[in-house]
Amino acid sequence: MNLAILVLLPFLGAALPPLAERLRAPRTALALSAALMPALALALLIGPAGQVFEGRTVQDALSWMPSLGLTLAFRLDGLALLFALLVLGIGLLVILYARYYLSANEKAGRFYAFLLLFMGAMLGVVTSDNLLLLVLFWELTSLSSFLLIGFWSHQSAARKGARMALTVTGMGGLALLAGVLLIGQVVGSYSLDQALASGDLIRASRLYPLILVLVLLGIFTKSAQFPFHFWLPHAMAAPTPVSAYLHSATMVKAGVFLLARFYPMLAGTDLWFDLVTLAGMATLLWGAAAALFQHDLKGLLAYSTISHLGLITLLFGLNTELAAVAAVFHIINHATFKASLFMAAGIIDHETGTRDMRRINGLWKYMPYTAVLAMVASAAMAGVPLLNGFLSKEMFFAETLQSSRLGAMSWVLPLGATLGGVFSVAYSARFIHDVFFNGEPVNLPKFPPHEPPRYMKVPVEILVALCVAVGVLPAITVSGLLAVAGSATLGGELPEYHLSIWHGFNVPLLMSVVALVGGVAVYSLRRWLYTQYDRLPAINANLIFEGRVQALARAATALGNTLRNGSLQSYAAWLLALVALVLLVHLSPAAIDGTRGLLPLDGVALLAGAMLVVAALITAVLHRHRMTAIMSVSVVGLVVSLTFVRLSAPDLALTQLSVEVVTVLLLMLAMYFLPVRTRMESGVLRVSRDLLLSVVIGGGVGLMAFAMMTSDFQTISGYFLDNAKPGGGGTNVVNVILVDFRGFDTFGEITVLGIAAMGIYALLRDLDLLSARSDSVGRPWARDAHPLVLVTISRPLLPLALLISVYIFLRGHNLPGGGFIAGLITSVALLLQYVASGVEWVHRRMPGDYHPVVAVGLLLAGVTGLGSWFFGHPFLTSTFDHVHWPLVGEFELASAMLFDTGVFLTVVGATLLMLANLGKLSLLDDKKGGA
Amino acid sequence: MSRLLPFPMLSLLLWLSWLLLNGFSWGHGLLGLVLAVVLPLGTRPFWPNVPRLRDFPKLVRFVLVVHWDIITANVVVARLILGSPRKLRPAFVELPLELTDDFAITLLASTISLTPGTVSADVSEDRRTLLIHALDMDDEAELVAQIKQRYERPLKEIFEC
Amino acid sequence: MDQVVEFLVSAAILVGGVFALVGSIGLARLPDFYLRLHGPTKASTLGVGGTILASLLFFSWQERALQLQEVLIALFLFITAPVSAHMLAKAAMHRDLKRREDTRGRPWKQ
Amino acid sequence: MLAIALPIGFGLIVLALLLNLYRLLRGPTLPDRALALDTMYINAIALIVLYGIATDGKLYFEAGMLIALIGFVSTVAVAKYMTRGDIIE
Amino acid sequence: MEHLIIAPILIPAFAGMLLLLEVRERQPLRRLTGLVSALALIPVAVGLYLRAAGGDILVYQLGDWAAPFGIVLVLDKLSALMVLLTSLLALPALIYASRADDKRGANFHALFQLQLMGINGAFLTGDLFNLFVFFEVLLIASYGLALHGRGPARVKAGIHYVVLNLIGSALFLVALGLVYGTTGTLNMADFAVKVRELDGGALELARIAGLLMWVVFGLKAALFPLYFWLPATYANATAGVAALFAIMTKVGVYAIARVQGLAFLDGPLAGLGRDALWVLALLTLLLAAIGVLGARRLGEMVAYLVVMSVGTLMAGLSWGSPEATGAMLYYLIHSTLVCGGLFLLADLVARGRGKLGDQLVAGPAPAGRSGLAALFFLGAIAVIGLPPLSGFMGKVALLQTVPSPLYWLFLLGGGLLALVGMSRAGSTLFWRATGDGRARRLDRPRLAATVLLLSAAPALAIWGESVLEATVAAAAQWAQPGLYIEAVLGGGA
Amino acid sequence: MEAMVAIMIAVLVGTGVYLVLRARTFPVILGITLLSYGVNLFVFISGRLALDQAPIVGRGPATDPLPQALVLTAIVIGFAMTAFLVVLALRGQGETGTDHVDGDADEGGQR
Repeated sequence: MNLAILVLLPFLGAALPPLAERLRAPRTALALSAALMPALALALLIGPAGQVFEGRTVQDALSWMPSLGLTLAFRLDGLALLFALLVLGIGLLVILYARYYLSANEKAGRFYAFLLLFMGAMLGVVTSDNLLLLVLFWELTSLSSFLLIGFWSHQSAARKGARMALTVTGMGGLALLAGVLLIGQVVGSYSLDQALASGDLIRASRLYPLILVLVLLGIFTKSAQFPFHFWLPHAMAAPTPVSAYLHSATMVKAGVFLLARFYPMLAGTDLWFDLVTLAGMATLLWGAAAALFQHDLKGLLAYSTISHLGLITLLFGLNTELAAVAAVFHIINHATFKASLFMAAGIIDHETGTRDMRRINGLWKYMPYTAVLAMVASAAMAGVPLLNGFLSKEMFFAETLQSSRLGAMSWVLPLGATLGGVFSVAYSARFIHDVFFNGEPVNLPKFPPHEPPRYMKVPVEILVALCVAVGVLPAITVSGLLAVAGSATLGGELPEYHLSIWHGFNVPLLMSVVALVGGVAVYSLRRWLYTQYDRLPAINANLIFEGRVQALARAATALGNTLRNGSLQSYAAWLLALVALVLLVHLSPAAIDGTRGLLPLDGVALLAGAMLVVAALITAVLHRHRMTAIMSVSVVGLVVSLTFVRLSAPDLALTQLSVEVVTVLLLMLAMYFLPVRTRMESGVLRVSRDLLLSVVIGGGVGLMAFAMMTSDFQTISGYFLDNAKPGGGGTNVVNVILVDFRGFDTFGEITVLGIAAMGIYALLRDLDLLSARSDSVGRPWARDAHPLVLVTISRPLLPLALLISVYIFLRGHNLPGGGFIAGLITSVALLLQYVASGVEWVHRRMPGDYHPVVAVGLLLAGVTGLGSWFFGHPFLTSTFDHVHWPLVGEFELASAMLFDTGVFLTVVGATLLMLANLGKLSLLDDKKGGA
Repeated sequence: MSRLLPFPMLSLLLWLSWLLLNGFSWGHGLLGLVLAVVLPLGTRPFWPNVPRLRDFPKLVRFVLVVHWDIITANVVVARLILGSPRKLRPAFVELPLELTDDFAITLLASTISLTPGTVSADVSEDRRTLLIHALDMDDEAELVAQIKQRYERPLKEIFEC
Repeated sequence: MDQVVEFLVSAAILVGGVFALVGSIGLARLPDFYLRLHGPTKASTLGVGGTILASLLFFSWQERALQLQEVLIALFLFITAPVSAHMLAKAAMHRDLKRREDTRGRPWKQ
Repeated sequence: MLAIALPIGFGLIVLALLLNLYRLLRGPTLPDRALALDTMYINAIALIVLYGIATDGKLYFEAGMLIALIGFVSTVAVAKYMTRGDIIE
Repeated sequence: MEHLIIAPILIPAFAGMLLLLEVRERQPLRRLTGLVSALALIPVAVGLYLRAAGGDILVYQLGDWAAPFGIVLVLDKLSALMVLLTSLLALPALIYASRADDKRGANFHALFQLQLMGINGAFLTGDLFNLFVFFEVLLIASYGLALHGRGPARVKAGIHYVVLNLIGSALFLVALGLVYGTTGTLNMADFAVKVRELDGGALELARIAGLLMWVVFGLKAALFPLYFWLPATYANATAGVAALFAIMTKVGVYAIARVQGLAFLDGPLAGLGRDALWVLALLTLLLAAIGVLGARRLGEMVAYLVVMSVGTLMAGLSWGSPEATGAMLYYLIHSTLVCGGLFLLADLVARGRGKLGDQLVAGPAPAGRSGLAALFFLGAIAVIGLPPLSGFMGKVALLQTVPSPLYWLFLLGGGLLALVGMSRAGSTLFWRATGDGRARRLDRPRLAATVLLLSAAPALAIWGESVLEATVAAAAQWAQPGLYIEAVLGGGA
Repeated sequence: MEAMVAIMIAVLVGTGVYLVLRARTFPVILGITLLSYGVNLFVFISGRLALDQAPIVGRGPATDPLPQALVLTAIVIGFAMTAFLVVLALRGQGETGTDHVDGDADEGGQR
């Protein structure tokens, strides 16, 4: 029998109800469709259950992510079986109950789907044989319970309750994950089997305290242990079937399940005792006391649940085998009576329209049958003899007496236990007395209440019957299950214990009596207690939690806004500061090797350098006078070009010069729409910060440059010099590198140019810009748009420039020049036509859309590159040959030329696409102005 | 002829430039020729009014005269610049134009700017007057006459008649 | 190197340099914009001309063949330099820049 | 002789460039600065040509030619901006 | 010669060029071209991955010039994986954008294709300067795409994005200058060899070169304190573009991994800047988680999630072990696809809410609420790292391989903050709805694209082992730079 | 000579950095331009300085051609980027009414 299928069934089943709902199935059919898979699973459980009762552990594993240690391994031992039965059994009852609970206009399909998801997750938790798988299902229970609690999402309380539950249990889940990973580290495997067998190893590990704390965090949050209990009462915003399910048999039980599961692994140390017992005791008392003061029926049950979970936790904490068995037993008992109580509460809510116990009174008269059921269940909760709660509580009292870990303080445990019992009796009494007696109902929304539909009571009846059966005949009903579950928990032999109603007169019985009597007494003092309680400041965990979260979110927003303050200046400063830091830390004057001889400095270079420095500084200082700044930048560009001339880089000089012209045109175009001056707006502090950054980075880069220039190095450049002519067919090595050796760079680079042009075109489309109506000194613009001299000179200049372009282009392969520079010259010549004669004039004479030019250029370059494929060479492999033409003589034909033509066209197309469209902007503006 | 060579002068200029750039060889001669034909044709639309060259020798003479003027006047201007600026007698002069062709006017304006001591500052909208700024002017009439005689007349003869 | 050629080249260089400098001095010291406009457009053209002449001579002699490429620089400069002067003059007039008080005639409104 | 003339030539032209820079700095008006820049371009041509002589190579001739051919376009653009604001209309 | 290697660059390149040629703005034709190209990339990428998975490192010598002289493309498992991831992300993103968003500005499809070209080029190239070029290709295209559409917020974010990246490009050039100036080469493999032989001043400069590269790549990857541009840029970008951008930060991560794996795993500069990256990554993780919590718009939240994933990844990478890198790569695949899907989802939600858009305030429920809510739930679970989806697997893998308490704390704590943030967001958007919004139906192709991306989360969980094995294998290969160097410098394929 | 070039680079990078940190798009554009100059020179000098050794085959000693090719590429890319930034600045002006880099409409319409 495949356990994986068993776990899978509810998940599969989750698909059915929405499907049925879509098919407009009646409510009963919907419920049946939901119940189908869990019922099947329950039936399938019978087989393996038999094996378990024979003392075997059924295991089953599928591989999933072995590298992570995550396998789909399942095991069914006694403990798992017990929980599987609870999960499936109570789950089925809840489905039946929900059939009647949910009103016709609610999305029952979705509800069942969520419920089944949750059921599957829960089933997964209890049957996992792999620690990671366990965590996986564990988190799934949090997630699906989030959906269930928030089912009535239109209610604020439901949303907040769901979020709170998710946050708290999610946090626990993360801690558990960390704990489990550490266990895996210690054990060397995530197999539960191995981990259970490695208890000693784990306890001896250095990591043990950390593991324990992390795992307990997971457990305590899940099973609502103090101080993480606060989410549970707010989860009551869920529909009652959900509460009945989550808070009796499943969700919160996952925590205590894990206590049981990990018991062999982690228990037995003093640390375990201290942490678990303390938390359990605190929870037990706090929950019990708080339950008494709840006026909300479900609130009372919620706190009682917390209290009982504390009880179970406390038992596990005691570190004795008997206590662990008692804990397991109480898990069963609590599941039965608490589920039935929630259902009863739901019925009452359903029939009266309220859950406020101050209004619900005297229901005995109206719904006696339900009253009986509820009273029996409450009695079980209170630990009244002949009911199941009594048995486990007895064992609990007995175990608290056994512990001696606290030494002289050991009496605290039984005292606390008794006190918890007192409160437990008191609130149980309240549940019975307040609701069913205590006069007449007060102002009920629905009046008169009556018994619920027949089948709505069935689940309650079954559960109550179980309470009684176990309470009266424990040996027959539950002992077998308890035995296998207990032994599975302990991971070995069971201690000797007796499940019987009568153990003779002993201290635990005395404690029970005290609890009963005391509880009744406390209940009779309730009015006084309530008034005392009301004087206490009201604490609404929901508000506090939500407030905290909101405050946190606000703080997060604030912190985010502080860092990400929307100021480019600060972002850039961060970036540059990082660079400055790198330079300050790692750059030292020692970087200067000085292995290379220096070149002599001549006066021309010195003065030119000084010019550059002055011009750059002018730009920085006078940048607010924008036109001046543009001109000083031009000077910088000019000197840089001259530097290239001086330092043996003719190609660069040519490129720099022509780019310079285009850039100035660009800036002048932009200036028409931008303010002419920049306002003074940086404070002294900011200016000094920026100056500091500039000095550090500028100085650092300069120092590095000097260090580099003055040291020798080995380079690959010799290869280029040697192979340019024989391999690339050109003598201008720079050009051969550009179109051949590193033609791919160039291909990328012209693509950049093309994309920039496209992007600019896109940016300029339907751009609304206000152009200046007058110049910076406030004068209206001159009338003469197209000065005669300029227009006339520009005409012959076009063919001349084209001629030069051809010249520069053709010689590029062998001498400085090439496609780029030629392209830029052509662009400038064409732009001059624009400047001289205007966009409209030019566009009457040539097509104005340069997209195809860019495209053709890029395609030409690309296709040239592709061409080499046909000769079996990689992309961009060049070929060249010398052709002898009659008359003309030797003529070199190189595929690189074709590539360079692509470059040329792209440059022309892109430059014009950018600038001509920028020029058109004002045209739009004029038309707008004229209209 | 005019369809193939709309601007013979331009074509010549292009061809010569090509040869200047590349040095003379048969191959470049041919290539230059091709360019000299193709480029003007390609840029034909940008030149709506074709200036007609009437007298080539006169053009050559004109060019030589201008060059001579540039050299001589440069010395004069250098002295003016290095001397005391107070002595300068700057003036704006309006030169009535006889030329009507745009190209010719532009050429005149350029010539005036190129030759020392004068800069053509503007052409009136009706293209009848040229505004000239002179660095140091004795007599307005003399300057106008000199320009007209030395530059405008030859240009008129070269391009118009 | 032939003494005569070297002399001529040197002379051309010096002439070019001097005129370039004179033009720039004019630009630097003349009192108003319209006057300054004369400096560069005149002297600098000859300044460049001188160096170009030097270059022509030098390379022609060096290669033992007429090297006239540099003429193109002069050609282009002669075509373009007046345009920039013209345009700048128009800009100055548009801005109504101060001119020396004793300037005769008036600039045109733009 | 050339060995003396060349440095002097360089010196004269660099001096000219510095004077241009002075004018660019001084202004006082925008056309002044533009003019200074234009002059710088022209002087740069002279510098490049001289450099060609000095290094006995013609590799840099194109740079000079380029300035002569298209350098004025930026000046024109600046001038046009000053008169019309919109340089391409 | 294996021409397929260059196909991931050339296919989108040619598609982009053809799109440029199409001047009549026939949108259907443009969409078709773009989609065909994006579709074609997938089998190509799969084919390449299968080739690389064989274990050989394939080298494509552009122009038939051998490394280190020419530029080479190198296909190893890591680069093949990244290319495959890109192609898987691109198609849904493009489908989504092709519904209507592509008409909100010019040249969308061409920019999109060229962006893909740039990304693939950056992944494949084996040359540092070529990497710079492809960075510029992908950046300039991303500028165009980020600004696609209109609106002041987009432009403002765009200016920040562009300026910072321009500074970044300048820094990259400085680094490249240092690289060449000290080792005399640009080929990554050759650089890796030569950098090991440096000493003295050259070594010092090479160290700075490496650190500057980290800064530049960190800017692309959006590490603290360099991520500030990202939330606004991504949140304001068109949905399909934002989805594609999910891979952009990973380019930075990849670049660091690539250079580090080749040059700085051992030798005199072993572990260069690793400590700093580690600290910055953790800070990124934490601050981004806080950002998720504090986000006021869903798009912004997802953008912060992207940053968070970067912190997670960088920390994993800077831990330095091949195992951690393998886990990191798995997480990278997961976070890229899921974040991409969430960007689309955010847009779907915004569309259904009218003027409110994706602001996290109560408003009308978006059209198709329950479906969107389910998707959101799924995506949130995945991205936070809750089971049973890919995020959980990725986190577990990272936690297992990076046994640092600090990392655990930050990763798990960050997950918790994200959980709180996302549950608030989801409950505000889908639960606190004040009545149903406009009755417009969800656009099916858009929904399909979103689902396609988000389905990565379950898919990566179900077939997690295969993926993890693949990433671990890629990391193992990555950790042996000798293989790469041998393949590139030893004659090539 | 080396020191001079190093100083040039330092000043260009320094002024570029300073301007990039200004609050208006225009100085930022200038800053990027200056920064590019400086950085291009930096890459250029990574091939070391050489006088009169243009990398043309057959003309005697030649300097390292590779950095020159790289810088050429960088110049063109830099131009493309600058152009984009300029137009983006215009777009910013158009959409936010100010040329502040953060689009803060502090003085919308100021001209």
